[in-house]
Amino acid sequence: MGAAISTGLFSNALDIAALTARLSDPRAGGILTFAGTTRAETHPAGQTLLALDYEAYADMAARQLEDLAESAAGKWGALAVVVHHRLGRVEVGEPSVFIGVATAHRAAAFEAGRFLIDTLKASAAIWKKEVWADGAATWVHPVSGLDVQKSGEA
Amino acid sequence: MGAAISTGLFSNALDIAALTARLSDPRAGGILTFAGTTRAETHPAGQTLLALDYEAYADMAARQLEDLAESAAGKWGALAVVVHHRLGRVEVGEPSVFIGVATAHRAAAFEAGRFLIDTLKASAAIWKKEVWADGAATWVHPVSGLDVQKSGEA
Amino acid sequence: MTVTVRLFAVLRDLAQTDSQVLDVPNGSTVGAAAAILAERHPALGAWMGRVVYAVNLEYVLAGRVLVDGDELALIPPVSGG
Amino acid sequence: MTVTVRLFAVLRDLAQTDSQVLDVPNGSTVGAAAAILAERHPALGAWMGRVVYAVNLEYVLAGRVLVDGDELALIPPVSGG
Repeated sequence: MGAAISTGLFSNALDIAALTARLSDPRAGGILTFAGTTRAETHPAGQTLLALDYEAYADMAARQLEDLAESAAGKWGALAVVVHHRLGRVEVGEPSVFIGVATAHRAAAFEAGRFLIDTLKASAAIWKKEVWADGAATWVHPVSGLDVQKSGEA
Repeated sequence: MGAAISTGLFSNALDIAALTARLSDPRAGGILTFAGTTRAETHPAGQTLLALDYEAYADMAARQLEDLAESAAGKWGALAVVVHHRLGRVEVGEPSVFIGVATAHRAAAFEAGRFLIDTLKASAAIWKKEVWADGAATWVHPVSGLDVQKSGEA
Repeated sequence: MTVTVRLFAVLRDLAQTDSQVLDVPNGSTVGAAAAILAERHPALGAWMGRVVYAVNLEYVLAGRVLVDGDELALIPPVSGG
Repeated sequence: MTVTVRLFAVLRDLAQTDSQVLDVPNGSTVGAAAAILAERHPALGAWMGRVVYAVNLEYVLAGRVLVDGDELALIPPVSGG
């Protein structure tokens, strides 16, 4: 029986409850979800972060998210996989990305979940712009893992 | 600012959406949840699993779940932690346990989440009984990690 | 002195009780109290090598010395989650 | 031959376009096409060492040979999630 897979890029708010509900499966022993949310930040110069603004190379990213979900289903025998990413403006506290996986055992759920979010962040053709309270907006183009942390990623 | 902690043992169904909503925090960059669900099983003798029936040493387990949540908040700087466990009969497909954690960065969320569910399963004074379609009911008292897997854990 | 013994899951089913007050000599250890209990409930015998102990809601080792009024729980292998 | 070049995020802002058709010699590599693009948009110069490439929606190396009609994307460091 194949895995139930749902992936995509969406301009509307991610409905975490509805996405989590899609992961139900009588064969599942564990359901793991991870949501990346816009974290309140203060710029070194004192400005407050209002939101993140996401754009994507939509055709490529859509295919990448689908490939990711299929990899997780294949490698960890996931029964259901969800990988949804927001586009456009995501206010502080709101989710920009949701990944979820249902598996028979919990170790696989944690491993597959970590794979999904790590690989998405490292390779999906998606970019965010930080929008500050004074109107300034700066693209986030990390140099390394360390810079990713510094520039406000989850 | 202290972490928002919610823990306990409950006879009613776990409301995953409501529990997840408790993890929202503007300081959070990542929100991880894990639900352990009763997995459909077939006994080697051909019987079908109807449900799991959970009991606890309630006073002790309640304190353990609270200690677990506080440990996660302290060790990983979690902003919000939820650890809820069902008691009584949990039908196939239904969640028996929900853990959730909100952190500034995603690595901490995965580590804290894994700690919460692994430690709960290894040490909380909670037991389950397998209830089979023919009316047989057998306590699950695992001998080892391997036996845990064989006897139907997530 | 007396301690209250709590039994759960398979132990409760075998002993046909979930709680009982046990008379033990002053200064008894957890292990000694468990041995007295096992004498009274031979059905528990096969499980005594697989239980761990809690006193007043915290895990303890068998050498822990009990005091009057303690609540001693026999904890068979747990299976929550 | 011609290829369609796609630009995103900071590259699109700097080039003030998100897509353009580029004439390149037959048999050009991705790297050669990127160099032609950089000549036309000097503002991109500082970023050319930090981009990776995709052709027809898949990551490729700079040595990949283009064919007429390919869609070539310059991918600056990604920051989704």
